[in-house]
Amino acid sequence: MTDKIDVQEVKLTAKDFKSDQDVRWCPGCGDYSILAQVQRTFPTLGKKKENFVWISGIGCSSRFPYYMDTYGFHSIHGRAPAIATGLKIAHPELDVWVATGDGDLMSIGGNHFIHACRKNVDIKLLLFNNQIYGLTKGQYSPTSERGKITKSSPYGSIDYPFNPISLALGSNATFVARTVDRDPKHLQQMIKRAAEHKGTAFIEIYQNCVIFNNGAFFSLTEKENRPEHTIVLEHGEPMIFGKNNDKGIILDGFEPKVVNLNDGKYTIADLIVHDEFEESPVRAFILSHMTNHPDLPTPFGVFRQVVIETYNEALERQIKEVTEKKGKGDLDELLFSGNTWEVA
Amino acid sequence: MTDKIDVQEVKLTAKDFKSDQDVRWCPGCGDYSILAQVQRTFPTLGKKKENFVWISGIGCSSRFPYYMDTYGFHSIHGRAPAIATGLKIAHPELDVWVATGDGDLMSIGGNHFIHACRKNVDIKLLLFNNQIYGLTKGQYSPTSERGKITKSSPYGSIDYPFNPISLALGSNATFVARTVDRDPKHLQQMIKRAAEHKGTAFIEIYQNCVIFNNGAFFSLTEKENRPEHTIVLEHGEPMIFGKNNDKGIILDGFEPKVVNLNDGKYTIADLIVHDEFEESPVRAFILSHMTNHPDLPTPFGVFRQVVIETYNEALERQIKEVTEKKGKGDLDELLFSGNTWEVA
Amino acid sequence: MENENGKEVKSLSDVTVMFAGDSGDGMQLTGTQFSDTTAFIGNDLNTLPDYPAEIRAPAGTIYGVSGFQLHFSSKDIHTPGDGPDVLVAMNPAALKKYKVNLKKHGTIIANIDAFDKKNLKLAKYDTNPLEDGSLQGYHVYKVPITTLTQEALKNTKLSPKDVIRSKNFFALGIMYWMFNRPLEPTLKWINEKFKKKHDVAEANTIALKAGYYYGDTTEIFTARYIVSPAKLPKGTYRSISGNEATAMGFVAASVLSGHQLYLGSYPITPASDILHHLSKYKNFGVKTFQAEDEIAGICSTIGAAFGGSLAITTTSGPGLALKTEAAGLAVITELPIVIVDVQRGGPSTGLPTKTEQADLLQAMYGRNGESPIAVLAASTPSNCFFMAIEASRIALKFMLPVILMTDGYIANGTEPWRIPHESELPKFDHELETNPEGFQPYKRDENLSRPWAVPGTPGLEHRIGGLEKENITGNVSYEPDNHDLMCRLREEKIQKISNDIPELVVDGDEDGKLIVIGWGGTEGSIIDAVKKAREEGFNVSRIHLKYINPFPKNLGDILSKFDNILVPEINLGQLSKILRSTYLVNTIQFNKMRGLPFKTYEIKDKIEEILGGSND
Amino acid sequence: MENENGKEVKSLSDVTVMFAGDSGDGMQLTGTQFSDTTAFIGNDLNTLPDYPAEIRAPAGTIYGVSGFQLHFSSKDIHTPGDGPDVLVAMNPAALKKYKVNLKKHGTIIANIDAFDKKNLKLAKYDTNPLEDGSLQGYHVYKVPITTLTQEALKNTKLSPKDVIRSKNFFALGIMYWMFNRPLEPTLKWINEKFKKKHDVAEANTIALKAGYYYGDTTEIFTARYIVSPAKLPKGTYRSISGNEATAMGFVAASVLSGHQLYLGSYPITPASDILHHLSKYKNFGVKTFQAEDEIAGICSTIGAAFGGSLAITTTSGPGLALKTEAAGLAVITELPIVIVDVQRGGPSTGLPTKTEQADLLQAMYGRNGESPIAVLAASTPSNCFFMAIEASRIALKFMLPVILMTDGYIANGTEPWRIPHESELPKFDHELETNPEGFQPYKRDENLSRPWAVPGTPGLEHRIGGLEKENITGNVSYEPDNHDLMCRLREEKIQKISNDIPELVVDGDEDGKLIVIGWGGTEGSIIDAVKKAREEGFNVSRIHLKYINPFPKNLGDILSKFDNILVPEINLGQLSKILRSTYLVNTIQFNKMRGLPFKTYEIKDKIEEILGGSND
Ligand SMILES: Cc1ncc(C[n+]2csc(CCOP(=O)(O)OP(=O)(O)O)c2C)c(N)n1
Ligand SMILES: Cc1ncc(C[n+]2csc(CCOP(=O)(O)OP(=O)(O)O)c2C)c(N)n1
Ligand code: SF4
Ligand code: SF4
Ligand SMILES: [Mg+2]
Ligand SMILES: [Mg+2]
Repeated sequence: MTDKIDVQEVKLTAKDFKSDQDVRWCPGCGDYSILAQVQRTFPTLGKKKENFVWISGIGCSSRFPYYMDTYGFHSIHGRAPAIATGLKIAHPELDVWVATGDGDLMSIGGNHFIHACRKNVDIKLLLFNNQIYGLTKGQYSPTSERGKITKSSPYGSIDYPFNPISLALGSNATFVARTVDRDPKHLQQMIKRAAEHKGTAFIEIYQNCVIFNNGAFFSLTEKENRPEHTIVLEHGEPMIFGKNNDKGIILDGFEPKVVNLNDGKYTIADLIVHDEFEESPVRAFILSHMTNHPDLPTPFGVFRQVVIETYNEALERQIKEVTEKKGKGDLDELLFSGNTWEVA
Repeated sequence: MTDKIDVQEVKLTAKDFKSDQDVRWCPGCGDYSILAQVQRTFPTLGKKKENFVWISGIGCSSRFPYYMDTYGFHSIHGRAPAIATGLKIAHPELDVWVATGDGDLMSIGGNHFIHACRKNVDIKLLLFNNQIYGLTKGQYSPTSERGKITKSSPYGSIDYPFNPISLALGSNATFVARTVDRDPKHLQQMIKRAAEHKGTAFIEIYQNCVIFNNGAFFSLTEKENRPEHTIVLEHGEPMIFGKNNDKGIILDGFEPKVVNLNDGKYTIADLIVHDEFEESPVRAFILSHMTNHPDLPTPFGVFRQVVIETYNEALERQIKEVTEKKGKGDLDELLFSGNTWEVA
Repeated sequence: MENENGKEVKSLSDVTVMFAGDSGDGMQLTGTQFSDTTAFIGNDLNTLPDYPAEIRAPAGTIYGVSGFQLHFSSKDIHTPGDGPDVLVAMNPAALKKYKVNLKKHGTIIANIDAFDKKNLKLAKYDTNPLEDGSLQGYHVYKVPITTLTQEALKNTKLSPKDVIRSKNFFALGIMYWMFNRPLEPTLKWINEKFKKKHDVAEANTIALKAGYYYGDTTEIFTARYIVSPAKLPKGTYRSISGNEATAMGFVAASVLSGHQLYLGSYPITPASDILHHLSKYKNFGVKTFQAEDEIAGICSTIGAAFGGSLAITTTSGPGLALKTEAAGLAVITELPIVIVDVQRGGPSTGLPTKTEQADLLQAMYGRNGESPIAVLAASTPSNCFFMAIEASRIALKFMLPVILMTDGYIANGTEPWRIPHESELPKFDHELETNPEGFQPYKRDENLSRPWAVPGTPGLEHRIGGLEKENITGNVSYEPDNHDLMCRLREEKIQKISNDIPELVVDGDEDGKLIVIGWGGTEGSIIDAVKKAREEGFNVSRIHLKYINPFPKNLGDILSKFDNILVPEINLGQLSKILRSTYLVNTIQFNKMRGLPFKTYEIKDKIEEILGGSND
Repeated sequence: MENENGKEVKSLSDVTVMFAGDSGDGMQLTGTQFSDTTAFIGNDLNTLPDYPAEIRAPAGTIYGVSGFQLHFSSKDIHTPGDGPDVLVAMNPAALKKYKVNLKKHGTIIANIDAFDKKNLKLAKYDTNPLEDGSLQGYHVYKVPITTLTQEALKNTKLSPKDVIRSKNFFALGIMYWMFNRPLEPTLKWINEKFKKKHDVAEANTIALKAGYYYGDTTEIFTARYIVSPAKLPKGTYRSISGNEATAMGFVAASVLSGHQLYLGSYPITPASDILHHLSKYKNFGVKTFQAEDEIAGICSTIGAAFGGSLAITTTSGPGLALKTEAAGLAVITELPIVIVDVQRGGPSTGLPTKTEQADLLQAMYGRNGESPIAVLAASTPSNCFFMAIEASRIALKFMLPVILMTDGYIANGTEPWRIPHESELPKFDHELETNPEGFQPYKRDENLSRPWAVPGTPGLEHRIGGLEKENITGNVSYEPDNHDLMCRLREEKIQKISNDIPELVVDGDEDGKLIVIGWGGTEGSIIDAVKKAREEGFNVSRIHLKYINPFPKNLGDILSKFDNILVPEINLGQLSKILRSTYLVNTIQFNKMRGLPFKTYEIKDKIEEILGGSND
């Protein structure tokens, strides 16, 4: 990444990233934490402030750009990845970030999402997943659990939810991670990791909507549940979890399985050692299917990070190659090319 | 499926499914074979002719409905799954089929595709994947290989392609299969399997475009290549392939690997036994990543089939439940409900 | 003027009150209760909710204020009132935001407990307006509503936070006392609503009564008011909002037509409530599909219509923009769908919670090619019910897509509605095709309507699509003359509808110096403005358009008989454009784009300006 | 009339030829070669390709016919000709399809080899038209083109199939002989094109020459023709199609403005060629992005414009429909983008390969809310170049989205173009904002244009978006008066453009009985029709609109000076609607929707009808 770092003369602080606009989320909304962690992390990235751009769609989460003292664009519903893609391709020197919601990215914006992943444009997608449509006052979203009772599903929704991590992996995303609003440190880590990735970086952030879906993630975030119901992925580390670090994950054929490290049957050496950088996405896909599984802990952390040429790099390379071969374009030459004739 | 079968008095034949319209594809186009196999398979399904509906978007492939003597709808680009969804939900007695192309379904229609998979609406999606935009005369598509030179990528495309099977699995599709225009029998089998599946059924059909992408699949379809470069998935069977059936696939950690059955190290018992019906999609996902892999054969057949309640079933169930509980709706009762008062 | 309990009782014919407070203060609920009770005792009424785009903006800020304006009367009224006579301000921001509209000598009931330093600052007040004399000329009642509520509830088991949440019922109680309304309807509602939360029910009951008794006993209120029932036509009434009426109208259309109702929709303010309402009516066989986006919403609707459903899709402006390509598909395939556009402030995301009428040209022309569509517009909350039925009836009879326009104001506003019986509703006359004999997909009847032959019908297998169709056979055709013919037929079919809709009836003289013509949700303001102008001696007539494409047959005739045509619109002159090009008549535009319905006086002043000759 | 080689040589001023055959017969290529050569020798010319929607419809069918019509002259001409003087029919279907347009006593060159039973049946001929006398009155030349080609190529190494593929060059050779054109340009082209396929190059060369010599030596052709060079302005010329000109126009605009060109697009007929051309110009720094759909196309364009690119998106009607929501975002964020709409037949998928002008109202009004956009329209293939520059210039100067309309006819049609030098091109005057001092995102200059402050510029960090903006500060604002103001400012800004575009110049008298007013791609037909009508003594004037929103300032004035206003359009009267509502003038509509450009005589007849008084 060093080629991109251009140390600022004045060191930036979180405050430099706070805009003059009043934050208008509901008191207690998980979005506050995400904003705070971004504002804390950005000064540590060693990048120029004026090169940051935040792009969002529509939704509570999409108000995000107003609160960041960077360039920002609060666009239309679902289209932020497409706008970000154009901006990044056209102006690769910029650091382009997208703030989006589960309706914005997974419902109306689904196509742009999977295509951004596929194309590996160097943009960062932060999904504020509260499993509900917040701004429109509480309809179920494509990540809501089946059976959810909401305004538009008074008898329980009959939709099966997406697993955003699986969908990203099915679209060949090169960086896929998950974190949660209530774990500021982990959130900061993931933001930093995404910032450092070259290529489309996707972070699913579990975010609590206090008004319309309060407690959706309490089984994963509250102290008493967390150790038994979640596992933190760490590259090169065996997959251990549990209050007493006494449980681990092994691969049983195609499926992950929980084993007890105390009953003498298994040792740490039997466990899956996490590998973020594996080229094939199949490991990450298997881990993604541990999400909300009745018998398995839900993983947090980086599921996958691989480095391949980004779309914007490829484009710049091609422009360079063609220009080297053909010479820099000359307008007169272009206009007068082909079959011409003179009239005297 | 028995509840749906309603044997026709007159037995149908392939001819009954041929419309009076001249077929207008280029001579030699792979679409002809797909049409023929559908027309051959449909009479064997034991369903009522008038209940079949073909819906398509725009593209060469999307001309399909005109040639079937069923109800048909040649709609707009990318939207066939959404139209099919509405039709099936509203009228679950119909057999709703979609004919679509790699531009139609994977590019502009990507969102409707992943949502149809997720929602498990009982519609059948046949993707005519020729890895090119045919109708618009040859631009690369989201399934074209990187580096492809086309009208819109004169210096080689810089897009990475989708793996449609992986994308379908990442969207939780309940039936996912692959076949090819040049293997009529296998194609018929897959059509039949899709027809019998309750839920969204997705078949990727490799289809040769003689004009703009001739030979895209020759390495998989031509006699000399086929046995070594492809493997046919059969439920309950070990994964064997090769001209002499002397190669097999084992799972090495997270990754499939080719082994030689003749060198004494491995026997058939070591091989992966294919299981179409496994609940978790991870096995199917692993197999999908064997596609176009330099060291692995490309799989054909059913990657996955699981049966869960379809969207349309759930909706009918819910209507029934609510009606049982509340009684059949009465208009006057509805209008006069709530706070009313009399003016005399 | 009577006396009761030592207080003066004044009789009024017409009052506007505004409940305003923080988003979390429950003002929408309070307003709704007041209006239900008011309807119940027989006043005519009209409401205007006004809430922020944020879900819960930070407490105390001006942009976090939520207001509910309500106009009630012993006469026939049609607007939520130009400005409140009484403003209930639960905090300084509410006072700041709505004082501008308060009528001269109006009344302010302020919750002084909320007028602390912090809140004053959030509301951008340098000094306390309750004390700095800036409210001189108004009747200001400073009531410690929070404290009084706490006091009243001190013996309940609720948490202090929950206690405070009951303060809106205290305020409501005061207003019930002031305007002589019965408590029973609200008490009944509380008991039903909080059936399972007994504590809350009890607290709200106590708070409501405490407010009422406070009005009765305290010294500060010197007068109370009586607004007698309005003389409304006989019948059973309910209060209804436009969105609810729209939803019920489609259910009625489904019952009347015998076609299952299908809704494919994607949530969007201010249209979502139609989806919410319809998803409750599963026992009517109504199928609602929350689609992945607006395009899937309309496309699934087209699929359902192809299959024989009464199929509709609901949205607002940005969603309508997304549906245009598919709407064109419905045009060329001549399938019956209804698209409901609940208009809001634009362009783009614009002012999502505010009202506007600026989607008319988009509805008329926003599709590629010559792609005519029938356009209807509802004019009041309850009129949405009838227009939903009309839109359905026309779509099915003429086999074409219909756009029904409403707007945020009538969608969220409420009015009393005399409930019609099934027998009073429009009749549907159209049939499904079932006969294979001589069947041709694009054979037309006398209305130019093609047969509706739905999948599942033996022998009618056929193909439709977005490529130009040969007339009669429906085969794909690139024939130049056929295309010209089909483009004209599609347009002509729209014009045929004019045989099937009522002619306009002029309100006022049939010729003269000035006619005011409006469309959609401005009807209330125009009616009242014209009435007032007439009362002041101005000779002005009025018509209102609910059918816009096609226009009623006699529109041109009517317009030709007036010297001046005033077209008030909440846009920059969209209907005006269409009138000018259709009839080559000059129009006087009157346009405000403030996210708000017209005030009666604005239109009345304009009328006077024209007829007073000062602007000719 | 001279004599040469025993054959008569006639001089003509004006000829239309049509090459027609199966999709696989290479007619587009043949036509292009003929037109390049014809341009090269100095005729004025105009072409109209006409190909099926299918890629390769089954051989021999009528819907599989591909035609290329070409009009050339020693005078200034503007249309592809009303109908051919000479029809080259490579098979019966080609004859069937185009005979209807053939001029009286016209010439048919038919490849009799293709007139076998099977082909006759496919073309729906009961008897062979070459033999049944039905072509009486035409000059019919029956040439066994296939056999002769096979004969000529019998010594080459090509497969029989490939040999047959050269037959179009044989036909071309005949035509070169007949119209006295040199072979060299085509020979040169063959050698370049098939550099790597030597066999093919050789075969085509032989076939071309064989055809030429066949004309020269055979007995059947009795005459050949000379069409002398036209008197065109001095300069260097090339032949250019509208799509190519559009692409080059944007490259020019990029060079002139100093902004990198960005194109976000999704392929669609007939616009795809602009994408194809621009993707070649990587060495101009042009970035093309083939998006996943039209919405991503325009959204990525908006992103690029936010970043400081000259950003454009290209599409046709259905794609424009999909872009409307995002276009509204560009309106409210006041970002400079250009949307090119190459119109085709609608509604819906309609007639994708045919021309039409029916997207005008969609371009003007097809967005939610009051969402005004600047609309320009190119009138000829080469005019696309200038209008692309103009669209870019206006977008950047006024900071707003511009729609540039072309159509399938001018996009695919070609004409000779005098190539301008850089110095002759329009100047760009706008600047990027870089100064943080006093910077406000929505502070406006005298054109009401806001500053273009792009990410990467230190100190100008700011946020824009789709919610209503406060004027000057650009903060989100729900203020009623601000919204009203902003809606009016956005409209006013469009009107400001009229100070920056040329006034209209009337072709003909400045007042009188009749003025013909057109827009976009109909200019050629109208020029020729008006010219012919004048030659026949009718006094008729003409103006043509290339700027539609806003109109040129003097349009109203001009219209007011004529008794009759004739508006020919390939739609049902869209410009007419706008003129009527804007100027309250009566218009005479003249509308054909046949997927084809107007024929000169159609408009001329209409002029005569009006001025002859038969229709008043
Ligand atoms: C084209 C369009 N369709 C619909 C809407 C209405 N809308 C605004 S936000 C939203 C969904 C919000 O949900 P999510 O993306 O999860 O964001 P959250 O509010 O939960 O953060 C919807 C449906 C819109 N603004 N534009
Ligand atoms: C809204 C819209 N955008 C673009 C097009 C142009 N278009 C028609 S078909 C097509 C892609 C065809 O490719 P594919 O789906 O792979 O089908 P194929 O022709 O290869 O069978 C495109 C871009 C269109 N008709 N409508
Ligand atoms: S509604 Fe939910 S997501 Fe939106 S601001 Fe409030 S708490 Fe946050
Ligand atoms: S262009 Fe390709 S896909 Fe289309 S009909 Fe021809 S061969 Fe088939
Ligand atoms: Mg959400
Ligand atoms: Mg394809």
